Amino acid sequence: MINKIVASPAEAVADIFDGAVVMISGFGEAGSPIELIHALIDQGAKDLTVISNNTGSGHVGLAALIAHRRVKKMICSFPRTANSMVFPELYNNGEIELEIVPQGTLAERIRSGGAGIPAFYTPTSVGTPLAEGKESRTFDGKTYVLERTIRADFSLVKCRAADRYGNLVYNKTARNFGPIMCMAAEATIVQAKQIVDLGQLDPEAVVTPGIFVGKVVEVANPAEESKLVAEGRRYPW
Amino acid sequence: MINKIVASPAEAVADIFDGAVVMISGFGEAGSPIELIHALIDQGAKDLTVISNNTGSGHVGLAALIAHRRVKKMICSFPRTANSMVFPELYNNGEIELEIVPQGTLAERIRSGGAGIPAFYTPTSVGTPLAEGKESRTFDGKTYVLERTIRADFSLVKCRAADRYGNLVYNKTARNFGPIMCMAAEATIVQAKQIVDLGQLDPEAVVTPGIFVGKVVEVANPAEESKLVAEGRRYPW
Amino acid sequence: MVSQDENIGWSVSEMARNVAMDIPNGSYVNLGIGMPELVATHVPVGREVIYHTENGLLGMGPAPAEGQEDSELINAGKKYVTAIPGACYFHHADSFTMIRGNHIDFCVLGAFQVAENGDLANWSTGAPGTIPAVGGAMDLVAGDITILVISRHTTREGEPKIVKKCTYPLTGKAVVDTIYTDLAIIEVKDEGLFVRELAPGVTFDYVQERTGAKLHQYP
Amino acid sequence: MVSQDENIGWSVSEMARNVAMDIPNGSYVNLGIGMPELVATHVPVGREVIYHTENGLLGMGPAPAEGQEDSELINAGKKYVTAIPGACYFHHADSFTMIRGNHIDFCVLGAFQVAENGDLANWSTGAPGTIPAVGGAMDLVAGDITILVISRHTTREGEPKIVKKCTYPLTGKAVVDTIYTDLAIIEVKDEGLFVRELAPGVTFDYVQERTGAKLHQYP
Repeated sequence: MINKIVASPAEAVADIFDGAVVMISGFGEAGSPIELIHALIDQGAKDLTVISNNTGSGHVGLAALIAHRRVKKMICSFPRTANSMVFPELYNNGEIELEIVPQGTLAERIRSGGAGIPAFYTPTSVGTPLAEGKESRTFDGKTYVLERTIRADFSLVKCRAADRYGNLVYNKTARNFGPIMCMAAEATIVQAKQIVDLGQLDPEAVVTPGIFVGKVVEVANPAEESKLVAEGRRYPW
Repeated sequence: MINKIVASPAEAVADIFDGAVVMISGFGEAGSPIELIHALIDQGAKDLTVISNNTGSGHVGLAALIAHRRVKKMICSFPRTANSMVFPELYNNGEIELEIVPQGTLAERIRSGGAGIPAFYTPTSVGTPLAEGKESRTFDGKTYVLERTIRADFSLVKCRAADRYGNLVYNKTARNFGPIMCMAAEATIVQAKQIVDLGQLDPEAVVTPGIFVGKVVEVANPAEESKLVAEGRRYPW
Repeated sequence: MVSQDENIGWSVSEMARNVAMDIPNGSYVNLGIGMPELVATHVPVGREVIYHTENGLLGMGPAPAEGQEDSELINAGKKYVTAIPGACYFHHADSFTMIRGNHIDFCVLGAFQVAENGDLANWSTGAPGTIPAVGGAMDLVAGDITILVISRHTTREGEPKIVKKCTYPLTGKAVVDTIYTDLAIIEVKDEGLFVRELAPGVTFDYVQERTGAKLHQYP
Repeated sequence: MVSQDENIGWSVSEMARNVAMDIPNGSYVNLGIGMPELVATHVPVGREVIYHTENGLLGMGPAPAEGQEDSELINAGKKYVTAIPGACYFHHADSFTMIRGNHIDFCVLGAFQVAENGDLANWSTGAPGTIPAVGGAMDLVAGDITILVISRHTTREGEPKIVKKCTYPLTGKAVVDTIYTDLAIIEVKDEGLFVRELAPGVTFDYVQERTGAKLHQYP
């Protein structure tokens, strides 16, 4: 029998090793797998390279992981937001590396990583500082830059519902990077608000086929990052 | 108001011009927009380049379009099936051109056409006759070939249900090339088994967002190609 | 630097209306964060425009009523939004396919600087000590989407934002189509910048004095 | 050409069972058209294996009961199939992502020829007058999916199908992992072809005589 369901976030993230490359879903707090990130803080893996659109806010979730000096390098499109203070401080102190990638290029690099495409050409960033040092090429009179794929050892993803095969559906704009990050990691670890019986998900509406998923843990009442930040909470509490 | 719904297949295909590049959805008969193809035969456009996984069967649908000498060139992965006689005959007589493309490369070239990606590298076909003459390159010790995108002037696609914005859902394995062909054409023309009111399609389960669709026509009872072939039918009847 | 009378020119709301009037029925539109968001409230009755937000929603509606906020239904500026009937959700790679693949018709953006050839700088001042953060800015201008810039004509300090050559790091080269400021509507053509419309009471020379590049008048 | 006793070796059903025994619980498997399809019926009780068909279905079930056929629910061979609970549908680009991106664990294919270095020819005989038709064959072997070939050991004419170098056009270079024939199970290693198992009553020399490349025995 195939059963990808595990009992706890701690069990789900147990295999993440020092130096691992980890993708973390979410656009701001929407879709950020906060309980998996907290379990990863407890677990202790360090020297991580984290690929995520932002760098978290306050002192919970991804920001807390960074605050605990577990992240060697961030690859993201937008490292600062209204309530992000941890990353800016470490970055300005030279304590964390940053690779800044245009958001659509980041998405496409991740998707190509899952699709067995090692490199592709894109018009994004041509003529800007972010294209410096990149190979460029003209097709049909227009210039494009060559972008390499990104893959990860692990992806941490949040979704609305999952079954034991690892089929996933998401909730509204919390879908964002989840489906492509599931595709691009050696091992994808998912927290689902609900685990349902096989056959309960409409086969026409599954967003992430189970083949892209390794482990699923149910987190029925995930914390809301913005509320924790508003309350001034810090992880671990 | 936005209303992409048109009254008839004839109206839907009215703009297709001589020499146009036309993508046609379907894997065998599943997903083949047979009423749109028949309307295109009636409409008369010729010298078409058709991109479709197969070449049709019997003397209906895509095979009938080819039989009427409207297709100058086929781009496909598998031009012969059990009941395809039209294409083989024309091909062997030198009356139609053929570009043969591995199925996954065909899908990715179409998808990249819709995504603004002009070219990508893929491992498929390396070391085979289909890679001859193609640029190749090594990334991380593995060899890949460079593949260019494909775009079309028109896509003809079949789906299960649509709304007036052009949002689409499909039926089972008839989905196949439909969603990516919708993305890769200047004008996408869709036949839907059912047109539903706005808001009737679950926003989490829409497969093709309406932005990729130009015109929709309801064909409530589409013909089944295999039945027509079994009956020996020929279009036009 | 030439000072600008605060009582002269269009209000922000009028600037947004000017942009909205140029967006035809049936358009797919991506609105940048800040001033561009105001455009949505000025679309004339009878026109149906569909808003795309790059974090995965086509058919974005207005802000929710108080108490109806959903932390998993936000826009690219991470503000709470709603979804209209006929909306749909998708993942980030599909979302940027709509952008890079030129399926979006119009993108309305703010600007630090626009150059006379249409170069846009709107993501970084390049000041030392700032953390680079590009988001989707470069993707939005990379395709052939019509790029509408909405911006005050000058900076708070009175420096021109429309310039001969951008001094800030570029977002994209030769990408801007039309600029909507408080003083004028200016089109970027191969031949240079052309003033299409002047705000009431504003003269061509008044605008030219506050612009760092040569302006042209239509014959 | 060495004739082969028709009563010697494994039956097709036994060949399919040999393949099935090598596919562990939880595997994602793509089965080629023809003989490979038989593998599904030989998976041991207690193992759950999920079948992928490249035309957009993960969780393919057996053929439908008569009268239950659905022309929009077919496999890559365009035969009617069913979908199991927990199945899902997707489009062709996503489907080949599963293949090219190495998410599928095993692919079971037929062959015209397999070379001693693992080269596979299974899409075209290259004969003049034939129409080239590749389908998904080259995609299936392009990634690092484990490729299992199931094939009679020799052609109907008694020619070896396992050869030093393929004479037919290649599907992929150095891609085959294991070959399951009616006579033997043969593994493709960097050092050459190694016989892992012989059919009952078949000797190593008997297999070697009917093979166009050198076979090795495990020590």
